[in-house]
Amino acid sequence: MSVPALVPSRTPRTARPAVAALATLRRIPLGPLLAWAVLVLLAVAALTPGLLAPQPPNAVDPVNALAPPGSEHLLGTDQLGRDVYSRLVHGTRDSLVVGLGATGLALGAGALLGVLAATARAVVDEVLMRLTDILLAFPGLLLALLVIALLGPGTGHATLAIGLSMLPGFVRLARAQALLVGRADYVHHAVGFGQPRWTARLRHVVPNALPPLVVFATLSIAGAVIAGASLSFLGLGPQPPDPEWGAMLAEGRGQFEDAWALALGPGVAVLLTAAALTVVGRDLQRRLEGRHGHGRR
Amino acid sequence: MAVAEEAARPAAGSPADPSGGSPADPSGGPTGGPLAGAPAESFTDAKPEAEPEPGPAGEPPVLVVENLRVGFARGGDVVRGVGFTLRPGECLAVVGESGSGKSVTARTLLGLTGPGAAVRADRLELDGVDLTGLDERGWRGLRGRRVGLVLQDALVSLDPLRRIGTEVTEVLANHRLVPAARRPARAVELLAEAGVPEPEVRARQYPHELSGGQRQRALIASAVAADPAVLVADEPTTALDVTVQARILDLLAERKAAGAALLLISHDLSVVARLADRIAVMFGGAFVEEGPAAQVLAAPAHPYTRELLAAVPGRHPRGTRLSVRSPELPPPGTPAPADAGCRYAPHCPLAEDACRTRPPEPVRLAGDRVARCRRLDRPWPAPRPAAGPPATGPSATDSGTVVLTAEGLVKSYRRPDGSTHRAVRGVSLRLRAGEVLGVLGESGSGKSTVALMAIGRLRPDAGTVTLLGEPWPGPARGADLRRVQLVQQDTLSAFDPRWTVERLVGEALGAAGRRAARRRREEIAGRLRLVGLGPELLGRRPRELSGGQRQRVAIARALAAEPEVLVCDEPVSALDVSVQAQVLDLLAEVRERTGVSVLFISHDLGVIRHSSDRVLVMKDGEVVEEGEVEEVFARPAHPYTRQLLAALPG
Amino acid sequence: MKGLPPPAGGLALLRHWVVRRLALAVVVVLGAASAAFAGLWLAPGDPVQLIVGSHEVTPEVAARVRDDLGLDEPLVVQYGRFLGRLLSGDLGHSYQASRPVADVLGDQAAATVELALAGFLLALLGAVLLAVATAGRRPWLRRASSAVELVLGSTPAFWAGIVLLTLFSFRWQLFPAVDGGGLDGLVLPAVTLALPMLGVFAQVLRESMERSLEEPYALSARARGSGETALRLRHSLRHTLVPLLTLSGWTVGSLLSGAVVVETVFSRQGIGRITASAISARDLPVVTGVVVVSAVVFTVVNLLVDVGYAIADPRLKESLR
Amino acid sequence: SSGSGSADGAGAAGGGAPVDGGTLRFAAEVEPDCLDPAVSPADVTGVVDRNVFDSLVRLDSAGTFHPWLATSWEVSPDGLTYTFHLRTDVLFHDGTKLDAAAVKATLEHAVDPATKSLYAGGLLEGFAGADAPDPATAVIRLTKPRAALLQALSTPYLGIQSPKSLADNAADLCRKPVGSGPFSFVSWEKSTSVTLKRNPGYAWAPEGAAHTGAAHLEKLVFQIVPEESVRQGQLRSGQIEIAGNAAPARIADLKGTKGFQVLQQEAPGQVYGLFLNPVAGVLADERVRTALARSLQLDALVKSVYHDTRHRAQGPLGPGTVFYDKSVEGVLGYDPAGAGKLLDEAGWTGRDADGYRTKDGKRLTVVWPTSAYLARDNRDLLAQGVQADAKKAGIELQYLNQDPGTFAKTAVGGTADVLGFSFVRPEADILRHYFGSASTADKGGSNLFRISDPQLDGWLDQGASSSDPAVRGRAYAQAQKYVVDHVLEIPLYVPVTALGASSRVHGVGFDAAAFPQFYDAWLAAR
Ligand SMILES: Nc1ncnc2c1ncn2[C@@H]1O[C@H](COP(=O)(O)OP(=O)(O)OP(=O)(O)O)[C@@H](O)[C@H]1O
Ligand SMILES: Nc1ncnc2c1ncn2[C@@H]1O[C@H](COP(=O)(O)OP(=O)(O)OP(=O)(O)O)[C@@H](O)[C@H]1O
Ligand SMILES: [Mg+2]
Ligand SMILES: [Mg+2]
Repeated sequence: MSVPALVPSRTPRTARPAVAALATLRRIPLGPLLAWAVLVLLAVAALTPGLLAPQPPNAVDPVNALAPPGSEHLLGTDQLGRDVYSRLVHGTRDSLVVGLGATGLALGAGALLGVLAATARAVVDEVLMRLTDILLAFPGLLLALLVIALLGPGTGHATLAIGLSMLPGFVRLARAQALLVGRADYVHHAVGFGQPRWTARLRHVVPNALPPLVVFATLSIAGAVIAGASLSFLGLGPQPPDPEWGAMLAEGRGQFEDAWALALGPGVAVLLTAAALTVVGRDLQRRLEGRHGHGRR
Repeated sequence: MAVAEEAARPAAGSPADPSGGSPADPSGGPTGGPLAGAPAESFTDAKPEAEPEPGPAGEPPVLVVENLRVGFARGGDVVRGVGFTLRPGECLAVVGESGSGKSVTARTLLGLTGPGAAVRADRLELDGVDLTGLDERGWRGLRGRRVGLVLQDALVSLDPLRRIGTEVTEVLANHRLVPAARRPARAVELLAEAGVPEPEVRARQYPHELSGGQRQRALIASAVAADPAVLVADEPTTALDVTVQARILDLLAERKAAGAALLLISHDLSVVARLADRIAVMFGGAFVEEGPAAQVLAAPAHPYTRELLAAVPGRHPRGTRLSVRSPELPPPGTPAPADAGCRYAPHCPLAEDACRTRPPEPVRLAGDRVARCRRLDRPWPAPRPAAGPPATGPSATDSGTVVLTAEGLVKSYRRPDGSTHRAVRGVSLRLRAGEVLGVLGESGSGKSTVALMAIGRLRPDAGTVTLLGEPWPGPARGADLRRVQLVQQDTLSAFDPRWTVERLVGEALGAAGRRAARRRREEIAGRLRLVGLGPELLGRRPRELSGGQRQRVAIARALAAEPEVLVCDEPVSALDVSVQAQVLDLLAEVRERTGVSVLFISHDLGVIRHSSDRVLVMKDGEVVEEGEVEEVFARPAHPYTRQLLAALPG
Repeated sequence: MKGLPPPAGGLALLRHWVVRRLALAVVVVLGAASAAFAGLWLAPGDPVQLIVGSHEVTPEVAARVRDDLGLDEPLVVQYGRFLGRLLSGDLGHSYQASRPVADVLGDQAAATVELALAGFLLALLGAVLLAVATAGRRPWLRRASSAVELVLGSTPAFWAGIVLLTLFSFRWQLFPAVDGGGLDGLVLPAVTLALPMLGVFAQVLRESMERSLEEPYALSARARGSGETALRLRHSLRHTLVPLLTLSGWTVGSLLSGAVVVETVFSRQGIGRITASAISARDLPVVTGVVVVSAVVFTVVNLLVDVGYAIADPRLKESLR
Repeated sequence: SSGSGSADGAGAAGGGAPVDGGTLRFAAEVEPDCLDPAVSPADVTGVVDRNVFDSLVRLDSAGTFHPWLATSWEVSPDGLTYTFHLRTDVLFHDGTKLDAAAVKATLEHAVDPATKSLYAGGLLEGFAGADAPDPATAVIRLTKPRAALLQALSTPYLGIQSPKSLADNAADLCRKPVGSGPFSFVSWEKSTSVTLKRNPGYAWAPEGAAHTGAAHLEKLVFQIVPEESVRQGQLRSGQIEIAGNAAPARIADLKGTKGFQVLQQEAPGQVYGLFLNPVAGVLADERVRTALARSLQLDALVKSVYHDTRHRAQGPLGPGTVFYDKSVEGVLGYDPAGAGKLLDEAGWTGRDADGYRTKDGKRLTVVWPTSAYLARDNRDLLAQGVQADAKKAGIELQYLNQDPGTFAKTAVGGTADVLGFSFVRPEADILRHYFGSASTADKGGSNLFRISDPQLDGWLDQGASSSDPAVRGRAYAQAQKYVVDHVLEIPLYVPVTALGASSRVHGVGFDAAAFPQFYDAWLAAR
């Protein structure tokens, strides 16, 4: 998805760009607008967290532990007196790497393998699907351990491990979807125009099989972030004291009474990300398919 | 209906009467809005004194509609002042072009216009009961019981996941007319009444296990199960081959004879000729002409009616244009620029300036007919010959080189139970350079299978296909496949729904070459011009095109691959006659310009007769007859061909 | 798909197909078990070390443990033995619990199956209700419901569990926090397990239900006087079965990982917790036991799903290839 | 020792007369892996099994031994032979009579390699054999003198088991403990609960118990509830009477809430501390070790992390341990300036872009591997605080989470710079386990850095073998002092057993190891 390209190109170059920009804005409904705003904020937080949260995320201040939200600390402090808001902002990058990376990996590889299984010969299909079954039966924790054993610890490897454990679901869904789409006449036509079969699949089947997969993916992001937290205990993923939403979630789980912001903050961040991606995803889909309204005729 | 009562009066209606719409009748006058002061928006308005009184049959009308207007949230009204009455045992046929509002009108009669629809009517009465203020509960009580609807998309109007029997008796369950235990038996009876063979078996089958014609009958059975007073049949025969079509029409005739009032909707005049007592011709949301069936068919008054009749292929010699519209005119379905003028004016060869600025008023004609046109007196232009003499006449093909040859093609499909079904059993054909070879045959006779083998998508089990003497598809496959292209019936599924027209056509041009983007764009625009489409369509997606436009894009795309052979599988059967006419004209033109050879598959005799040089008749996977098209039509040799020709309506 | 002949002899075909799939299932099970063997062998850490933990153990004890477990033999021998035992249906002895794995899993399986089934059915029921209530209805209703589903789908299970416990057990005392063996102890865990699934199911259900509501047969049903809810229940619901079945196949996988959290929060016994601790302790027999059992379960479930397709949609009979 | 609530044996004050009957539900954080005390090393096993098994002797938290199943005992002058005179009126739950053979069988079971004991066998270090000269006399022979033997025998891990059960039940001991304690085993629902019921014929309570005869409680149920917030919720909603492992933040809450109390006791033994690698790596330089210790603001840190419910540890042993020596107090105080100077001296004078000290371009990095199962009791949070303080001093402290397997490898391999451990045991001999040169990992000890210091070994061996408390006290004092002086360990905090309880609960005491005791417990009427 070439997400960022859409917005700027929609702004016509006129003598009064501000007016034009406003007009463009007005054409985008409120929901997607807010969602885009959230995504932009997330991007800023991931790239230059210092801009949004000047306070250092790891500065321990035991005297001010578990301070309530207020002007000094927007969302209060944790048990070590670290600023929760700042930790949330600074944790964005690692969290997104794990959450989006793993989901993206599962989505991308799942779509390709699923489409391959659906369109290739029966033998290939059978082999791929049985391998998927094996992967499905393989506990995620063990998978993570294997990844550590083979590749060593690290955030990237955690992403890989989570992505792999999410993969089977996506492969199955993609295959089912591609079985439907792959029979479409336009794929045959593309081959008839002299395209190699795999190009035709890549160009036609994959994008058309994608929409339900994307819905599924947005619903999986939160799970990936949470899974990331459970792996950081194994040495995969970000290590303390570096902030990461999943780890913060785990830290804050018993703290509802003492510091609600500490307990809720990371969860809300995950949710906001997933929600924003869902809304933007639907919006993009509508635009790309040239549908307007609610997609109902 | 109001007009029907005219029969009892002197046909002295003054077409010029400007007070035709005077609010003499307080209940029937225009309800305001921009049209309030305009003359005669509907037929009934023209005759405010018209009351539902006993007609010639002596029976009161079951359905009265006056000045019905329907609009959707986006865009203006799509039904703009329709009015009629329907008596028991009477059949009113509504014909008209695609998108003129026929189906919307039909659905409105059951309160199923859809969400976001605004329905207004001066009168909408069933059995004297006003329906305008009815709530959803009230409507539900009527649906199926008082008014039955046979939907337009018959093949997909039965729930594919429910058994036929359950679907047929659903209306009985909904209205608790027959206890559950009795319903299965009733379903069988109903199916039998509808002429479905082996009703006991069918009742337990799923829709996909029935042929198209059987499904259509089952759907009719479900619509008449509760014996409604009014039966609305929306395009009940489209996409059915002639023999099946005839049987369906017979079935409807039976219902009519049994006393049901029938509203028959079609875009095909010849289909309704058998059944209709009266015909209403719809264009742009209004009835532009209405009158007794025989008279309308024999002497069409309104230019659009005349166009419709002219567009029926098979009525005209080959080599003539069917369509009077020039490709430059806006395609059908395009909303008229303003409400002010006649909707047909932009397409009308007779239009004058006044047509575009002032709405036409109803003109009463002899023989209980009304037409809405100010140019009724003008003669209709004679059918134009195709531009230039046909490059390849029947005689020319005799000597032409053979482009595509099929020898003894056999193809079997595996059935789910493991047995094999021989879909094609030894078909041979020769397609000569520049010729159009028609393939005729009933549904399931293997036409499409032959087409797929011809384009190299399907490998025959036995037999060979050669292209210009070489085995086809060649060992190289790949780019080689471009040499034979397919235009299929269902263009919507032939196009990737996410792609724009530009990309779609560009795909056929080939990805190689890396031409500069702008030059490529120009080339694509040029390809579209070839099929009479403007560059403004380049950015549209398939769903944003009308059926006719889509079919043109499909042809443009197929031609962009510069094939030697074009295989057209039912290219026009989903289109309404006027659009179909344009596409057939286009194909003829393209053949002249490019000299491409065409394998033309259709179940429509008229279409084949009009467009083909030679014809092949298929039945059960075999060629039963072959010859020059006129020869075959004039002197059919095989009994099946004879049966086909006999079933031809009109 | 065109005029399909009546499915005479379809049963024979089905049987043939099922037999073939079951044969492949054996391959899957062996493959999964071997992968688990390799995984545990490659994973860092000495099982003996992990079993004895950080406690005082004399080297003799360690050697004894190692010998008992057959860990001092060459890998090939170990693998060969492992496969041999597996093929004869013996899952071995747990290192940790020093009991037969079959017993260990047998003890736990019932609880997990009970939980998973209850959770799955609840999710299904909730999703159906939600979809019927919102599909194709007012836009604000659909939007609200899809927001709720997103929240449900993205809420960490332990949060959901603790919130449910706090409200229904601690505050209102409607259900016990810890399963006392009765049905009431199953309610909260099952709901916790169900909520995220419900989010996903409801989205998928509504989407396919809305698609089916736009189909001509829906209009046709309305024209026969069917009410809106009846229409959704009688017609649209069946059309959601195919996507739902696809999802169910996937769900089984996520049920196990979801079960770990739920079983922990609600102090339930079950495969989830056993697996987690067995992996940490490199308890190879238990891990492979779990893998074998889940491979069998997944294969059977996927088999059922594929058969289910044909039942849910008679047009898909041909997909049983 | 300190703590609110009750200590050692005595019932909570003001509870009125004990009431018999009722079920006490105790929510434990972890589940016993095996209920055979000879096998399992887990604390929770000890807590549960204490009720099922009686020991030969009882140790109170003051370090005094009292008669229990043994009415009296003698130690031979060479310290190699212990003779116990047993009660003759004791019946196991299966009806078997207690005799010397039972003692012998129990001890032999513990050291039998087939048992694969993970703890009890180790407690019997130097065990040469047991004899039963007559049914009422049991003799234990040792290969070398061991002062800690009585303490070992007082633990539930060496509780006396029914010989019949040991013989008949061999395969099922884990799931069917049979002892002679005040409660007998009823059932164990895996992952859910262990249920015990009152032993009505119990008449051999240890000396010092608040009452004699059968226990007050009718039933004792240990529920396994891993989630702290769930335990608290259960407690507050009356679904349980006692919540184990109350989180620090909850302790203050409960104290202030009517209807609830906190029962807590500081644990003796090795406190939670950072063991520094004095053998290899950057911490081999004592100046760096000292600098690290002095740069930590432990008072503030422990206070905030534990909400003022834990004491900062001053030396390797908790203050409640017998032979704890006060001289360690204040040795490792916060002194950032001093720390800086030491690091300068040690050559870590450079600073890199992140503010860490460097020497020859190399950053001063200290690696502290850990694993999830060690992260209980807010220890990972504490680690992050330590990390932050170290950073202020220019030391990069890497706190690395590892999976258990990797961690076991690093820890045993001795490649880490820092490791964090604690070990509850009411016996100073625990020091030998961590610092004795004979306690390296390959010999089953926890001296993972392979510290080999003759001086230290001398004191530790003396403490272990002498039966003279004065000698032992002196030896352990020197050892403790040595550990802090040379910063072999940075003591962090003293672990506490903290139970949240309903105020209906009375009479729950703690034994010497700070394990809760339920024999005297009773529930007031609602
Ligand atoms: N639900 C709807 N919302 C908006 N516009 C609609 C809706 N239904 C129909 N229309 C529009 O109303 C017009 C009339 O449609 P209708 O289906 O009645 O045409 P028709 O005469 O039946 O054509 P055809 O012969 O193709 O069936 C079309 O322009 C169509 O796009
Ligand atoms: N992929 C397939 N698998 C199994 N049977 C098939 C397949 N395609 C076609 N058939 C069967 O082969 C026969 C011929 O089909 P074909 O599509 O060629 O008919 P047709 O003449 O094009 O019919 P129509 O006019 O309905 O398009 C039919 O009985 C059809 O059911
Ligand atoms: Mg229509
Ligand atoms: Mg066909």
